[in-house]
Amino acid sequence: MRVVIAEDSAILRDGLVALLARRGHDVVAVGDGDALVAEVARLHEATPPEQPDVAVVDIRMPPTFTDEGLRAALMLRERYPDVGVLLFSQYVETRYATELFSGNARGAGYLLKDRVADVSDFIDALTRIADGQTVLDPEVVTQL
Amino acid sequence: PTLTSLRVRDLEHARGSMADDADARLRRIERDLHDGTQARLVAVAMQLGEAKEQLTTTQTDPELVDLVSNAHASTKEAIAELRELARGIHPPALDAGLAVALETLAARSPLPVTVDVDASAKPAPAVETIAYFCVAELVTNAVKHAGASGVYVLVEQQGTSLRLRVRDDGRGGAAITQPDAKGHRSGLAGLAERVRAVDGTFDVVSPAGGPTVVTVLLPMSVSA
Amino acid sequence: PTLTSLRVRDLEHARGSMADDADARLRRIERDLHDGTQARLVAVAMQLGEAKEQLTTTQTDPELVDLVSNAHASTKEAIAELRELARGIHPPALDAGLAVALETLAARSPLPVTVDVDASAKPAPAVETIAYFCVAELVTNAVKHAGASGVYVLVEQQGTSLRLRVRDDGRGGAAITQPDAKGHRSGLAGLAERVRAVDGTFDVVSPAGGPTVVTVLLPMSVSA
Ligand SMILES: Nc1ncnc2c1ncn2[C@@H]1O[C@H](COP(=O)(O)OP(=O)(O)OP(=O)(O)O)[C@@H](O)[C@H]1O
Ligand SMILES: Nc1ncnc2c1ncn2[C@@H]1O[C@H](COP(=O)(O)OP(=O)(O)OP(=O)(O)O)[C@@H](O)[C@H]1O
Ligand SMILES: [K+]
Ligand SMILES: [Mg+2]
Ligand SMILES: [Mg+2]
Ligand SMILES: [Mg+2]
Repeated sequence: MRVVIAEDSAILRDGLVALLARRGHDVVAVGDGDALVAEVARLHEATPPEQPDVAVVDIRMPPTFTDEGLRAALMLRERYPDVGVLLFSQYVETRYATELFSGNARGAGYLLKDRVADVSDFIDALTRIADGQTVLDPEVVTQL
Repeated sequence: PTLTSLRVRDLEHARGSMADDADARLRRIERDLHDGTQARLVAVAMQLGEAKEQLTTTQTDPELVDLVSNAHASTKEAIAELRELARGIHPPALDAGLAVALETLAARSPLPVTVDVDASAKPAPAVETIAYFCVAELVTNAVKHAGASGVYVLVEQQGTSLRLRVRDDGRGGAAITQPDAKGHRSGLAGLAERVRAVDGTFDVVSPAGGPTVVTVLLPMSVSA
Repeated sequence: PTLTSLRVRDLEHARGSMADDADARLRRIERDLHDGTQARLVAVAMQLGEAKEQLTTTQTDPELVDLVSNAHASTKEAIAELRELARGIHPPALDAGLAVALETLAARSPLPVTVDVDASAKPAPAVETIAYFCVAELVTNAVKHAGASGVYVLVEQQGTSLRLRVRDDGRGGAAITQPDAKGHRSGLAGLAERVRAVDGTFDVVSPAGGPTVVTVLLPMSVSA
């Protein structure tokens, strides 16, 4: 898979890159929402196009540390509907999950960051999102 | 202005800066935990998850597998525990506004909670925090004590005040109890004190048989 | 009593309960972090240390050794970082009193710091906290800015006040600067505001060439 990661915490970003690279995936990583949108656009315009299969997007990122990841994710869904999006957060914020899934839940997911601790399950979830399936954290399921 | 009225002005200023400082400090602590310890622990859990998977496929020394599995499990528990602790310090959803935070609170509640927040009301951050913790305690009370089938939360601006109303259809009987011998205030008494400290009002109507309606008025800002 | 004097009494009460609450909340957060997350992480670090030793003696898969070593190192970093964070929230040594806390602070400082605390002075917990953070910032300033060879800290009761004096033999030039455009106060300005908010006084004497003497008067208790 080709994966784009948007995560402002360097320690997590590096960890995710290492984890995915070790399993042979193609990974690029950025540190905020604007950079994510720019990177996906760049990959699309490359010759030949290198469209990512899935983006892993942290919610709280610079500059305001509120919901820039969600904003960027929604923009990706609109402009590049074939790119899967996994929102990846330390907390479950119901409004964000609802916004991500409103309209079309194909190829969208919302997971607590903890889930990366079970590495194969996490990679499996990413693969399913890349295939157009929907992935929901059990904690989100309880809330919706 | 008289000496006493100058004193009032000074005290109002002191109170406002104290409230804002305390709120900002708690927000910063939550942010530091989130960006620091929580992020590091997720990274540790990720590495241990990898190590565990490798060990279980390639290795047979059960003691080693146990050590790594236990460390993995404890790290995941530490993450979950720290998340709850951080939420109690300052709910991160509040950074996105009272409406988002209250919706998240409602969704986490075991009872159906309807939240109606006037989005045009923009109280100061320290006031949003007080409002949030009022609703959190009142919803918890409804769950614990009321035997209610639902809770209704209304937040709206009323002149220069923010008005909260939390209503449940349970058995009634809510009352502000006196602090115990050690001076420990229960939930409602603590809220009432905190609200009055910023010139707000806290009003409980809860006849036997219910319903329970708590109405809280807060100033839009505490700074003088 | 006039309406205004009643208002003064209410405001003094509100301010006192706000200060005490904020202090108690920070103490509780520190305690929770210490007893919860820190304790758990120490256990994880021990397990990983053990796993690492076993791996390096019995195992040759370098990737696995790396994973466990990195997890071990990150856990130790998380513990150290969390300890610093907790100390900034509420220095645990303060629970044993201001004298112990200031001696601990002095011992950690890169400059020789002499601490002289009148042990019979028993300020309220919230006042001890303010006093501690005043001394901490003033000692930090002496280290950062003064080029001093030593710092002398005196804490004594004076009537109903607690009097702190922090003196360094450095180059002088300390000044309370105005908040910047974003309203962010620097160390001294923040302290001065926090001290004044409880009716204390904050006085800086720091001629060019030194020495720098900062004198702080605090009430023994903030509660009215
Ligand atoms: N919504 C409610 N419906 C019925 N009874 C209530 C309700 N809220 C509170 N009460 C009653 O009022 C008492 C006081 O509530 P309060 O929140 O002050 O304390 P608590 O919930 O018992 O303890 P704490 O909040 O400290 O955990 C409760 O013990 C309960 O008997
Ligand atoms: N003990 C001292 N000796 C000499 N100069 C000092 C001393 N303390 C402070 N100063 C001067 O006064 C200025 C203001 O100090 P203050 O503590 O307010 O800010 P800061 O230390 O520069 O930044 P911050 O405290 O926010 O980290 C300092 O920048 C420094 O120039
Ligand atoms: K619910
Ligand atoms: Mg982030
Ligand atoms: Mg209660
Ligand atoms: Mg300073």
